[in-house]
Amino acid sequence: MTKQMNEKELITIEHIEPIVSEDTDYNFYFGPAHSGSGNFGVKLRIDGEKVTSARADPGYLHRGFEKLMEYRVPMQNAVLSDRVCILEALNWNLVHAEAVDELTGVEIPQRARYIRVLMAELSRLQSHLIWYGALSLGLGFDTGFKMAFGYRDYILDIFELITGGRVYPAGYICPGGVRRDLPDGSENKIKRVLDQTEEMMQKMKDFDNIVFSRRTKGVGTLRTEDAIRLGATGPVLRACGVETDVRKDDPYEIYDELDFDIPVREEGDAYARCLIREREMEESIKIIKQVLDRIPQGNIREPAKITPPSRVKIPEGEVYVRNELARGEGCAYMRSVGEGEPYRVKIRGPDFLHMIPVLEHLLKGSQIADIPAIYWSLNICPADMDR
Amino acid sequence: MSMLKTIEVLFETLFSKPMTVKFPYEAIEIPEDYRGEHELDIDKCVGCGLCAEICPNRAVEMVELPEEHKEKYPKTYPRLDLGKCCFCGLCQDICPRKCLKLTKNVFLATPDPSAVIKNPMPKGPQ
Amino acid sequence: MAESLHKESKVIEDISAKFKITGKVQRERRVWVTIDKDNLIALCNFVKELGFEHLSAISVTDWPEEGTFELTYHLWSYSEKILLTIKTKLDRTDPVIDSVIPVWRENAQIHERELHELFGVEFEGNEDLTPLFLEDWDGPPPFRKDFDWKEYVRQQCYDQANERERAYYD
Amino acid sequence: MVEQATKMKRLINAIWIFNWFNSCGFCELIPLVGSRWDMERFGMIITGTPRHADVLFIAGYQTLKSIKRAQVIYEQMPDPKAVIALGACTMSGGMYWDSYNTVKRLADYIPVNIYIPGCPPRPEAVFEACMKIFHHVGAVPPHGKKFAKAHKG
Repeated sequence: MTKQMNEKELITIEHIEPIVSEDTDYNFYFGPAHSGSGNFGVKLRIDGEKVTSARADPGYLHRGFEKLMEYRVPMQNAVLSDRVCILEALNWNLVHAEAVDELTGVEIPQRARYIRVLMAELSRLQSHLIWYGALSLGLGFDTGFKMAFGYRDYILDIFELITGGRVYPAGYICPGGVRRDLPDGSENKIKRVLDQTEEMMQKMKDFDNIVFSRRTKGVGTLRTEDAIRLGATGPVLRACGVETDVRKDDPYEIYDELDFDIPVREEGDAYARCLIREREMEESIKIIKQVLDRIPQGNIREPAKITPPSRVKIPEGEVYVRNELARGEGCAYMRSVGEGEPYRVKIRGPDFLHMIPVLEHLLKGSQIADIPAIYWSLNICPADMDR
Repeated sequence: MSMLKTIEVLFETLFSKPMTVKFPYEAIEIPEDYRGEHELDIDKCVGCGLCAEICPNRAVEMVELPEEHKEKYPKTYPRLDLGKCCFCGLCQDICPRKCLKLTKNVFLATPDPSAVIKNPMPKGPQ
Repeated sequence: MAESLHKESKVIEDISAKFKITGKVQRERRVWVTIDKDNLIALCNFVKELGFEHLSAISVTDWPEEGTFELTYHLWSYSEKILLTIKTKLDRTDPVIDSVIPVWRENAQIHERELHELFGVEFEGNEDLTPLFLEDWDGPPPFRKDFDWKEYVRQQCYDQANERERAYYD
Repeated sequence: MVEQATKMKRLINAIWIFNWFNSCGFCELIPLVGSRWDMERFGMIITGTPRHADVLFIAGYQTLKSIKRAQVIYEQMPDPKAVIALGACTMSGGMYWDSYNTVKRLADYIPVNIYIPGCPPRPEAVFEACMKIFHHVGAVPPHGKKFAKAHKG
């Protein structure tokens, strides 16, 4: 059978052209539908296994948040404000409520301040649990994914008990205080959930196995001056050795009366960011316990009744609020000219800078296999980037 | 992680109760003031329209009742469009007479969107 | 509260020594400074040396009656722990200002790119002002005050005849 | 009509889902997939590509940019398919009714089999909707002007 083939058809090694280096250079779209977060794409230029350049492609969730707030009164804006970043709704409620409170200059009752910090810290805790679940899903470690989202559900039961909604508190932290009082018996329910979260964090430490640390150690390292130049904030900056936390440097609500410490690490790689977030969960639990012991009695909202939209007036002025969210520093600039609706609201979420400058900087020169580790170690949420 | 640790965690989770809530047979208890489907007590309602004014999604609209109830309920009453509603409960908090209440019912799935409009109906025998 | 404001007023003295500004201390850790557009870059370089190395946000407020855009640069200093806001005004018809990229690299670049797309402000010196959020959007810059969203949405998506969408036409 | 229903009947015990969650749905999908509600008890599994999916979960508002991808995903899915739209934003624009960049009615772009009001809907409501749709499947034509005519043919 082989004899009939003449020499021409025999393919010899020399006939196959060698793959020249520029052929291995191609585009790759790190697709919009991720398993771990909202929709966000990165255009990668890849040479063989290495990413040569990355360019973020945002805009899937852009709904023009800042202008929507110009059409609504502060109470309606409070309901709107927890949809800025869906994973930490109450923290964004706090940012918006503080901006309006500083403009109106109203004196918040002390009990409302304590409840606000309690809910913000619970929201930070569940946001860190989402991060842990999304990162382990990205690394293929499904046990951590199922466990983290399972334990997060207990915190959602607390939200449901206190605010009436599982995921969206619907403006629970509203301008003037909070919308509802803590139902009685919620203190020990919260304590039980904290014990369950501690039990989960103990498992998290047991799970700190080779796969997890091997894939994140030395990956996506960010130097300190790059971090500050690119605008990284929060855990990403604390992982590069800068000891800064908005709750300590620019204290708001009652954070100056609570004692908690800020975890800081030097390495600046994905593993350092993971360790920082685990330590931050312990700090949040410590804060919640302190707040639970010291909640005073009293009413919960300065103007107890909701004033109808036609008679709401925000005094003239401008204010800039900075809060420490789970992801970093979330800020809001609010300008009012004395009408019921704010004249201009500028919201800047931490992920606006984490997902475009920092992510593009980190992905450049990394391996394809490390993309998920870098991507989810920044704990990104495209909703507060696109706004 | 040493092998002993793995076996210990294995047995620990093997014999502990799974955290799954088997939905159709068992369900977690929804707390008292959960923000679910609305319920309007039409006798107490005075038709002031505050709920229609505060609603961020414009889901509440003040409409008259059909002919046969007009003489008993002359004013305009809120019609709730659950397709637009974000279940924030602002209408429940602002109502001066406390006649609009959000219940615990969440099973509202419908094939056609017009079935979720809740027209104000008197709670009569019919 | 008042006695601890010396740090903030010291910042204002340092700046007003070199530049013609009107500054005020709103509360502790909040300093607001207004300057005209021409020596904005010189002021930015100066405050960068003062320690304001984190550019928190750049925002544009649109004043159609005055015909001006008001740019606000919010800067945070990790060492002094103060937030300085620099405000400048620029003409609304041809909003051109030189970019602060030389001072705050990529952080400023992405903020300016967003403001270029949403307000139409031209930043000289910023090469990459390509659209950021919107894909093939040919309308006016959407965040300007004269582009009313309610009107736009009523023409594009809703019709008054539909009984359910009547509520959107107040 | 009938043959479409029989095709869908095979779908009932193993429902492979592709989720195109824009923002709200994502934070309500996690409890569904997580171990507390665990939708895999019903054979509902999240697949990576639309090619393997029978059901398309669309949740949250869709911007003009993301609705293009959603349509491409809908066309990529093999034939016996259903679309479940979660949340008020798919029915009527919901909270972003006056936003210039969001899609107000999902039915203009993708034929939707069942809507679940709620912002976002609870996991129980999502399970109940899946039960509803898969027990009398085929009898319900997909909602949507453009596609309803095609369905009658």
